[in-house]
Formats: sequence, structure tokens, C-alpha cells
Amino acid sequence: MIKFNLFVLPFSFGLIYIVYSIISHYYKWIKALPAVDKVKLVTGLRTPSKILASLKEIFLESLIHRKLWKRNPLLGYMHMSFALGWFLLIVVGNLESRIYHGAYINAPYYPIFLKFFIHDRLVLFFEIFSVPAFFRFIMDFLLLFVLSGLVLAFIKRKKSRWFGMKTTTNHNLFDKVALTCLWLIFPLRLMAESYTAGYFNGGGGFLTQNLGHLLVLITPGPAVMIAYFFWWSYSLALGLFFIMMPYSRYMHIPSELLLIVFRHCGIQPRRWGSVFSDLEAHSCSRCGVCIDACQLNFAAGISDIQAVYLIRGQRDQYITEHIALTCMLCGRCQEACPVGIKIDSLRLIKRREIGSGQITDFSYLTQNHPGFADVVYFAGCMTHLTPSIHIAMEGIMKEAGINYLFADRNGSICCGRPLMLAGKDKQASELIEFNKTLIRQTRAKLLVTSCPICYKVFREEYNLPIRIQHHSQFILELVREGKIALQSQHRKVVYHDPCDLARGGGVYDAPRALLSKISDLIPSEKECADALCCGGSLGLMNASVQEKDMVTRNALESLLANKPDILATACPLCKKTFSKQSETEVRDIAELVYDAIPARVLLLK
Amino acid sequence: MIDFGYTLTRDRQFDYDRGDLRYYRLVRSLEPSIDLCIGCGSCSATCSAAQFTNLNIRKLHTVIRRGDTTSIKAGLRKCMFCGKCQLVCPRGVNLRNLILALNRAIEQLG
Amino acid sequence: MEHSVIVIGGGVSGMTAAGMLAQQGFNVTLLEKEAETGGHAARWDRLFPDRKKASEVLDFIRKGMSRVKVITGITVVNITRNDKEFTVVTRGQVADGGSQMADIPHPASCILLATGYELFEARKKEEYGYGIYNNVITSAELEDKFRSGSPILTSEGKPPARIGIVHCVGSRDEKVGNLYCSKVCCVTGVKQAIELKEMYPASEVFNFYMDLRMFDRHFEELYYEAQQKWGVSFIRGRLSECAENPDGSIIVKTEDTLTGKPLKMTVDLLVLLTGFVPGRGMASISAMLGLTTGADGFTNSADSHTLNNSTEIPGIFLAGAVKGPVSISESIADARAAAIQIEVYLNSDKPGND
Amino acid sequence: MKPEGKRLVWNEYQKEIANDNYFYVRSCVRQNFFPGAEKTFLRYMKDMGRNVFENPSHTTCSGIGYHSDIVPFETAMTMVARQFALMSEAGYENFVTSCITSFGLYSEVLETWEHFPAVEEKIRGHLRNATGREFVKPKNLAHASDVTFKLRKDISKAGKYRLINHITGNSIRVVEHIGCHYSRMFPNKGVGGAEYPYVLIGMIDEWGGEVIDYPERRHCCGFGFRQYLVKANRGYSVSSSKKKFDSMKPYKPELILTNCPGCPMFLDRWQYAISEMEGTTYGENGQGIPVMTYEELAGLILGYDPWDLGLQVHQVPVEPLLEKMGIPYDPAKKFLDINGNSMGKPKPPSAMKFY
Repeated sequence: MIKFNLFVLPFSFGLIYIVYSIISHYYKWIKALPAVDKVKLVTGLRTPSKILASLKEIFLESLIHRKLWKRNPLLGYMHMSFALGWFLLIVVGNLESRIYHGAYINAPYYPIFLKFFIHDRLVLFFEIFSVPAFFRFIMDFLLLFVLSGLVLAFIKRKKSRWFGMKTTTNHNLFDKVALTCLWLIFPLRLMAESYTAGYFNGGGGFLTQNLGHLLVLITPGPAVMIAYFFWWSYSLALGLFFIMMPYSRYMHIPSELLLIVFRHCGIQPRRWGSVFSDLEAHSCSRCGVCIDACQLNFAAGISDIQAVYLIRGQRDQYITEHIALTCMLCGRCQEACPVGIKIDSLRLIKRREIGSGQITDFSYLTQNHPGFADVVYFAGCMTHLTPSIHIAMEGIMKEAGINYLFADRNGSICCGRPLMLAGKDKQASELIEFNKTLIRQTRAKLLVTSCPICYKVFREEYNLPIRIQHHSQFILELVREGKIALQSQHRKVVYHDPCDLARGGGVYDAPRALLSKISDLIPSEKECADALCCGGSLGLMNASVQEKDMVTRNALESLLANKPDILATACPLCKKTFSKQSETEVRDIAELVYDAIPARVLLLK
Repeated sequence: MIDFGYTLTRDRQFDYDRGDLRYYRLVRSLEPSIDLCIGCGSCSATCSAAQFTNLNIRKLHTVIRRGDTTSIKAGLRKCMFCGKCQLVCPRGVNLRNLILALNRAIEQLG
Repeated sequence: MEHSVIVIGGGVSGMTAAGMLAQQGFNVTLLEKEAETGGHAARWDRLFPDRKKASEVLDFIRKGMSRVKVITGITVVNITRNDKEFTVVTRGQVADGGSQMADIPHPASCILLATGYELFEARKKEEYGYGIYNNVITSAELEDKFRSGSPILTSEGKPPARIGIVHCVGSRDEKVGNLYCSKVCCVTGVKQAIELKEMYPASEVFNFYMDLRMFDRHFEELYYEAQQKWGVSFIRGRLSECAENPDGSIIVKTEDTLTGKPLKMTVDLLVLLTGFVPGRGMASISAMLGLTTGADGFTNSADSHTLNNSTEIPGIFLAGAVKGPVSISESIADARAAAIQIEVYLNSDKPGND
Repeated sequence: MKPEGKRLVWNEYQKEIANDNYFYVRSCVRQNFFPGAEKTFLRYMKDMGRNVFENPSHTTCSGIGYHSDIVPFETAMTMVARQFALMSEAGYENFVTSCITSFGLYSEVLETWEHFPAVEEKIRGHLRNATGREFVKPKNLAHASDVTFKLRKDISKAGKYRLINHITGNSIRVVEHIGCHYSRMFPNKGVGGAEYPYVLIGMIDEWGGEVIDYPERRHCCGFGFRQYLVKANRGYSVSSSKKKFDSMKPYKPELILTNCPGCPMFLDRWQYAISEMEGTTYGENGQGIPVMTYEELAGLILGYDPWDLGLQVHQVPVEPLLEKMGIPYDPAKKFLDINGNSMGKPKPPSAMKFY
């Protein structure tokens, strides 16, 4: 017998369309991969371990939504109920359909609308343990599971804070339509199945069967017609959702799968942009987690430039300069993103598009030999505006008897990162080359800088054959090697992680280890990966002084909540920025160490 | 035409009425804080590039405001964009974005 | 009998001091050469930095003057001193309003000189062409227009598209013999620039200054506002000269000292911020009393720090701009200080006071 | 423009000018620049019944050297003292100079002596040692243009012509240019002061012309001594004159009137130079703007023959002006000397019209 009815057409068309669309997208993305990345992909797919890792992550992130669970259980459950629930409905539904249909291949709509075609009589109680009954139970349970998520989704609209979210994304039209379809699908399925079960007095599980009886009782008119209406609506909702999918945020579902695979094959975003970034853009679910992470949003009230809007812009081929340039590149959103999109890279790619045009002329930079040393110390431009830091550094190095060379004693040649932050990598490379030669000439084994901005670019762009340390790491080594003795002052100190040193450079522990040696380090509300930006970021191009001040003030409130005696940081720019507004003394870690050297302690007393 | 052995010298006086304010208007729309300058010179004093070159960032955006755009390009190219100028500005002029805007103006207006 | 005090000068300082002294129970006579009291403040529309109506300030001061005897339209022709008492002789029309003049003596135990200042005669700065070029006006004339609410137009009846405001006209200028700074012109120029921009948002307003001396509270903020909110331009350079175009607009020449280039610019209207000069009448009064004046022509107090309201002559006191440029708020404060000085002086001969 | 405003300024700068018996000293350079000018002055002074005395042994006042930084002030003062001695010896006390720079120097010297009597004594010593001469300081020091200004009414009374276009009846538009050393240094020594000097304007008003006030009125004519005397600087000299021409252009001037040796020279010759250097010609129909000294103009007003005034040595043709004023002239006689012999003709300029 042929299991077919007209109403399955909308679904079927939708399904065909979305399958086609996904395949074509995948094809486009893989085809557009740079040759190098293609190779990575192929080799990756030949490596079982990588495939396994991909599958594991797909399971954990795309179905379970582990990251969201960590963030907020309600939020995690909501997403899981949709993803996992729907996934299981499909899988189990297919298995169930096998019972009633011998063929190996069913029409794809068959399991979806199974209850329309199959409605076996009400069974006697001892048959409860029969296979069909088991499936009926599971399927109803799964439907309930999804519906529970749906209820939460409704609540989230109103009470997003319960889900650990302050702001929610404002969506475009496609998203809204797709969302409505998605929300309708499962209630409609519930109604369709219930009415059917009610009318035929069978075929339903604990949920649909009982609800069915109730509905048939209370609703006048022919239940069979009503059921039929709901089957149509259900099919339409599914079909429309599938058709909307490629144009809405829900494209993230298939996209993310491929992205995970790409990542596990070791494919990375490229400096001047590549299809990888396009895939990342499609993998964004616009959950809006990034909006809450962004200080410009919650501290300065700038709410139109966050990652979600940047990425949408990237995906739909429009990013305004305003969006590209208004960002501190502090990396907080990147940390928070459940999809793990490299947001800062995306933003920088756009800045390169805008800013690369500039013509520079650094021909005036003339080398004269800096001399030789074991350690070359590069204070950095910003440190020249907070001289106490390099004075302390010199004091410490002298105390430790280091044979060092102060590379930029007479004013520095910029490290190049400020230019790169404006998307001017080509122009920066000139400065980088200049400094590299300078550093190489010293024949030093170690490069120490006081500026996290320099530190980051030294490590990422200079590929020097020598070790590179931020002064916090350097000093800690000196202490451990016993080159300097320190005497704790036992003052309450709170430590602020500079963006480029912490999130940007992965240096979290050294400063803390060092501070706990010379003071009573106390925690602050947001630390390490979650640390706030001071607001002075060189990444932020076009915000007003007032807006920057708001960010700083907000960060200070959080840092000083526990009433420390000193606010310690490890970046001249953070120090300068905080000092502008902080009531509490702001000091660089180097200064604190310097003052903890016994000789100095006496001197200061 | 007769060569008398000397030629007319160009007038150093700048005629504001003949100035080209297109650069200023564009830059101002991108970075309004250009108007806040009080000519204190701390930006040019701290400028790293100014140690080695004749770049005078303070003069540079002042001449723009006067519509005198003849001499801006050469200077601007020397900027290393380090941002010290912005850190010392007592009026909160957003100099780095100002420089971006100036480059934009040069790209668009030649 | 109560002491009687004569206050010469019916401007902000004189009125304030007279009011305070009358409230202390002295019988106070206020002498003013003009027909009305109020002095220069009466010419102002709004005051810097908060744009308060000058009339409101005057009304406030007048409220305190109910018990003051005010005589206007007279000139002081003689002041004689007899030990601790003075006689001030005024000349003016006789009470019945007839045209013939009469000299009237007024006895006084002490005199407060609040004769104020006069505005620099802009004509003296010949190269700016005031009184010759139609579109060159003074800041006081501009203030008159603001006060009367009449539209500010060029002599050709057009709204000015570009306006220049010249600082330090008659101040800080050896060439007109005034080395001193008139103090309030800077902020006045900024205030008027803002008011002009309010009236003509599309217009360009340029302030030509040597230094901007925003000496008092909220002045610098006003300057900031002028730049940020109103887009007023400031060019650091003193005008060397002006000339007139055939269409009546004015060509100004200056050096844009911040770019190091001589600069030429056409403006439709040029406003001269004229400074303070010592009041003419004061010379004769100083002569009558033997008071000394400084090189700047303003009257010297006994000590510029500790006896700022007193003179070398017991019973003769000073208040306000007679001692040099001051703002209205400073005049009020100074007048109050003078009033207290006088009260102390007059009560010192009472038993228990010495 | 408010004329009454200017009148107020003029009233502040009244100047005492002697009425008769002048000791006249010539300029070193004017005879070469505009040979007719000083002769004409003497001629109309005679016609106006004034007594003017000249001493042939008068020398340069050395002002030109002084302002070119090659003659020290003390030397200059001694030279000046000698001129005063010549005057005293001749029994005159009203000193009249033909040259503006001389006038400036004489004023400067007298002013210096007034404030530093010791210097005067020292200079008297110098003069005594050098020449054995003594002198009395002049009672009245005036520039020849001051004197002409004083006589302007008499001149227009006796005059045949006026600064009026006899065809249209309109006043002729005149630009006046005052020599820097006339009143810049001592405004009260010049008629009308430094900012709005009245000395030439007074003549133009009186003789029916219309005075033009143009933006670069104050700007240097282009002489400025070292600007011109050092050849390398001449480009700067021309540019200065050009600045003035460009500025007066929109006012359509028909005549430039001057009272200084250098100014008419450069305002006249540079018009030609500019026309040859870059083809720009000023004035109507590219014929240039005629430039005259007050003496030449007074001569024309009085109806003297243009060629007797030496107008033929002007580089910018004066004929168009003569025609406007309705002054008859004989083109044939233009380049004949007093004996009727040809003085030779200049090569016609390439850009400037009329020739």
C-alpha cells in the first residue's frame, strides 16, 4: 500500500530544498578553501582521531550545548532540549517507522508523519510492554522534552535574566519568520498527533493519547478534519522553516558541524580573510552571549557594534566602518562565544579592508648599532609616558646584576601593533623589520618588554630566534633563581589582567605568583579570561573620551569592590587609564616589586 | 616674454577664502573632536616620529582646519600610529582616529 | 545722628555697596552722572558664563536699595575735607526741572568711589577701521543688539555668513598705551560667539586671540562648549589691520601663529572686544582728593592685598572697576567688602569700638 | 565706508606747514627717475608766488645709505646737520625736502636730538670738526607734498584742468600711495597720520578726483631699498608691487598718485616688468595704470605742457589719462628734447598696449 497524502508535499519540498542548500554551501566552502587548508582538510579526514574528536565536539556542543550549560543551566537545558530532543525525535522516529514498514528506505516524510499513516487500536494493558507502546512512550517523552524547551524559550523572551542573559540580539526579518516556524512545529505536531490519536482512539502515547481523548471531547466538529488541518499546518511549518533556514541564523546548525571539522583539521582564520571566516559567520547562532560580554555595551551604552552584528554583517556582506572600528579588541566576546568564533580576527580582517590604503614613509628610521647584551629591554612607547615603570625595571635588573640593554631608552620606535590594530599590517611590517634588526644586533638571548601590546606583537609577528618575556614573567624568573630577594609589604592588592597580556598573551599566573610574594593578593569579581578591559585600548578607534571613561569607571568599580590598598596591573596603558579616575593607588607590578627589594624598603621607610 | 634675471616670488600669506575645506569637513564628520584642539602642542611634543622627522601633528590638523591642505601628505606618512599623542592630549582629541580620518580624506580627495 | 555716606557712581559696585550700607542704617546718597543707574551692566543682555540676564542681576541689586537716596544726572564739581567730614558739591539741574544749573553741597562722613571704567574708544585702533568701515562694530554694540532683540545684520542688511571677533582691542597693547589685560573680554568673546552661532547656526565664527584667559569658574568649560557644541573656530593671532572690500565685507590680516603663516580672511561682520580704560571723571575727583593712580591710570588702593578697598585718605574708599578691570560678579563681591570696611570705619569712633 | 570716520582721524593729525620762504633740498634719485618732477615743483611754487631757495652744494642726506644699512646713524646725522647748516647760512628756517626718505630721516634726527640733547651736541661737534660749520635747527620741517597740499586750493583756483573725465563728466578714480618714511615712523609728522594719510587725498579731493581705498593700500610699493638694490631680491620687489595691483584691480583705478621717489618708479616700471614677465597688464584696455608724482599732477592741473613735465619717460603711457582729462598734447613732440632734437624712442613693449 502507498503511504502518501498531499499534505506531506510542503515538508518534502522544504526538505529537498534545505538538503540541496546545505550540500551546495558545503561544496562552495570546501571548494573555496585555500590550497593549504584543502590539504589540511583531506589529511584531517584521513586521521580517525581527528574525526572522533570532531564527532565528540559536535555531540557535546551542538547537541548537549556544554558551553551554555556551564554558563547557565536553564540556557543550556533550553538549547539542549531543542537540539538533542529534535535530533532524537528524528532518529527514534525512524526506528519506530521500521516496525510498520518493511522497506529499508522509507520516504523521508514517512517517519515524520508516521502517526498520520499508522494508528493502531488501543491496546490492552498487558501490551503496554510491547515494542510499539515502548516507541509511543519514547516519542511522546521526546516531544514533551522539546516542548519543555519551547516553554523556556517563551519565558526567555520575557525573563532573559533567568537565563543569565541581560541583553538579547535584535533579529532581522528572516530570523523572526524562521523562529516563528520553529516554535510552531512542535505544538502543531502535538495537536496533529493528539487529534489523530483521539479520533482513532489509539496510536498515541501517554501524552498524545490522553490529550487526544480530551481534545475530541471538548472540541465540536469532526476531529478527523481538525487533525488533518493540523497535519497540513505541521508540514507547512516544517517546510517553511527549511526554506527559511539558509537565509536565517538557523543556518548555523549545519554550518557549525563543518566548522568543527575544519577546526579539528587545524584550519585557521587568515590575515586577509578566507572562506573559513565566511563559514564562521554562518556558524553564529546569534545567541547574543557576546552582547553581554561587551563592556562597550554594558558600561558605555554602545549596543550596535557587538560581535553578533559584526558577524551578521560579515555574513550578509555589509560591515559598516562604525562596527569595524568601534571595538576595544579586548577579546571578552571571543572568550564567551559558545561557537568559539575568532571574532577579533574577523574584525581585524575588516579593518584591513578599510585601512590598508594608507601610504607611510618610515625611511627616516636609521639604524645605529645598539651594542651587545644578554637581555634586551624594550620599554615601549606607552611606558615612556609612565617612566616610573622603566625606572623600576632598570632598578630591578641592576639589583639582579643583569647585563641588559635599554633598546628604546631615547624614545621608542613603535612595535607596530598600533598600526596593525588599525588594519595597517603592511605599514607595520616596516617598523617590525626595523625593530627586529635592532634586537638581533644586540645578540641578546632574551627580549623583555614592559608593554603587553609590544609583547603580543613580538610573539605573534616578530618570530625572533630568542625568548620573549613580559616583565612580569622575567621578574618572576629572577625571583625564582634567587637573583633578587623580595620582602612582602602585606598590603591588599588586586590585580588587573591587561587584555593583550592575559587573554591576548595567555599570561595569567606569572603576575599573580609575583604579587603573592610581595603583597596580600585578593581576588576581584572578574578575573583572568573574564577580566575587564581598562578602556584605554588602542584597538578602540572612534569612541569619545566620555564613553571610554565610562568603561574605565565601570572596570574600576568591579576591581575595587573588595577595597584593596593598591590596584596592580602589568601594562603602562592600563596604569595611565586607571590613574585618571581611580581613587586607589594604581601601580605597575614592576614598581611594586622594585619597592619590595629590601634595600628600597629601608629607603622608603 | 623677457627674462630679467628674477621671477615673482610666491605669496606666503594664506588666503582662507581660497582654502579647501573639503578635507576638514570630511575629517570632522568622522572625528568631531578635531574642533577641540587648543594648540597646546603636547601631541607634537610627545610624538615618537617627531624625534626623527619634521612631522608636527598639531600643525597638521590645524592647517586642515584652515583649509590649507598643501603640506599634509608628506607629514602624515611619517606617523607610526603609536597613540602617545592621544594619551597626552588635554582636550581629549581622538588623534588616532583623526589620523585615520585624514588618511581617508586623502584617499577620497587625493 | 546717623553717619551719612556718599557713594559716587551708580554702577553695579556703587549700587550694591549703597544698598548694603543703607540696610546697615546709614543714610546713603548715591550720585550718578547719567540719567539712570545701572552703569555698564545695563547695556548687557546676558552675562557670562551662565547666560543669566543682566537685568535680573540689576533688579536683585535694586531691591536692596529701597533706603538709598539716589541723585542722577549730576556731576561732582568739588570735594572738600574738614578733619573727618567731607562735603561733596554736585552740579545739576535744579529740582523744579528748570534748565538752569545749581551747585548743591552734600555732607558725608565718608565717601565710596565706585566711578567704574569706560570702554576703550575703538576708533583709536585706527588700523581696524572702526567708525570707517561699516561692518566693524564693538562688542558693546553687539550686546545692545542682543538686548534689543533686533536681528544682527551686515550694513548691507544681509545675515552675516562669516563673523570675526577680535580680542584685546585696546588691551595688552603698548601702541595704544594700555599694557594691562581687560580680563573679561576673552570670555565675553566666547559667549558672544556662541550667541551668534545660536542665531546663525550655518555661519562661521572666528575668534582672533593672543591668549584665551579663562580665569574664572566655568569659563574654560564655556570655551570647550564653544568648540565642541557650536564649532566656533579660534585663531591665535592678533589682527594687524583690516580693509574693506567693494561689497562692504572686511578683509582681516593676522598671523595664524599656530601654523606660522600670515593669514588673510574675508568676514562679513567684525566685532571688536574693546577693553577697559579708566573713567574720565575720575581724574578730576582724584585731583580734588589727592588720590594716586597707577601707570595704567586706574586708582590705587592703600594696599592691593590687605587694604584693597581703602585709600591713603581716611574716609575715602574704593570699589569695583575704579581699581581696574573686573567682572560683574567681582564688582558685587568687592562692593560688599567695601561696605563692610566702611561700616567698621564709621563704627570705630563709637564707644566700645577702637 | 564712512568718510566722516576718516575725517575724524585726519582732524587728529593736523600739521603746521610754513606758508612761504622755503629752503628746498632735492632727492638724490628723483632726477633720474622722474626728471620733470622737482623742476615742476619749483615752477608752480614760483607761479604761486612762493619763495623757494636752493643751494647747489647740497648733497645726499645719506638716508638711502642709512636705510640700506651701509651708513651708520651718526654719519647720517652729521650729513643732516650739514644740510641744516646750509639752510641757516642762507638765512632760511623752513626746511622742505623733495624726498620722503630724507623727510623721514630729518624727522628722525630732529626727534632724536629732542630726546637726547647730548647726541645733538656730539653731532654739532662732528660737523664743527669736519667742516667748521654751525647750524640752527629748522623752525618748520615739511615735505614738498605737504607744501603742495597747503597750496592745493590755490593750485585748483589757478588750474585749467580737473581730475574729471571731460567726456563722461565722472571723477577720475585715483589710488594714492604714500611713501613709508612719510608718516609711518612719526604719524603726527604727516598730514592725516599714518593709517589714513590725507596729504595726497586732500589734493585729489580738491582737484576733483575720486579717491579709492583698497585693501593693500598700506603695502610696500616694492622698493624697500634692499628689496630692489640687491638684484637677487628683485623678484620680491616685483611681487610686492603685483600684490598691490591685484588688490586695486577690482576698483578700476585710472591713476596712481604718489609722493615718494621710489614708489612711482616701481609702481610704474614694474607694471611693464610684470607685463613682460607673465603677460599680465593692468588698467583699462591693457594700457596700464598711469602713475604720477603729485608735482606732475599739479603741473597737469595747472595746464603745463605734458612733455615739459617729463611724462614721456614714464613706462606706463600717460596719454589715455591726458585724453580723459581733455589735456591737449602733441604726440610728435613726445620724444624731443627742449632744443627739439630727438631723445630716441624706447622699444615698444610686447604685452602692454597703446604703443
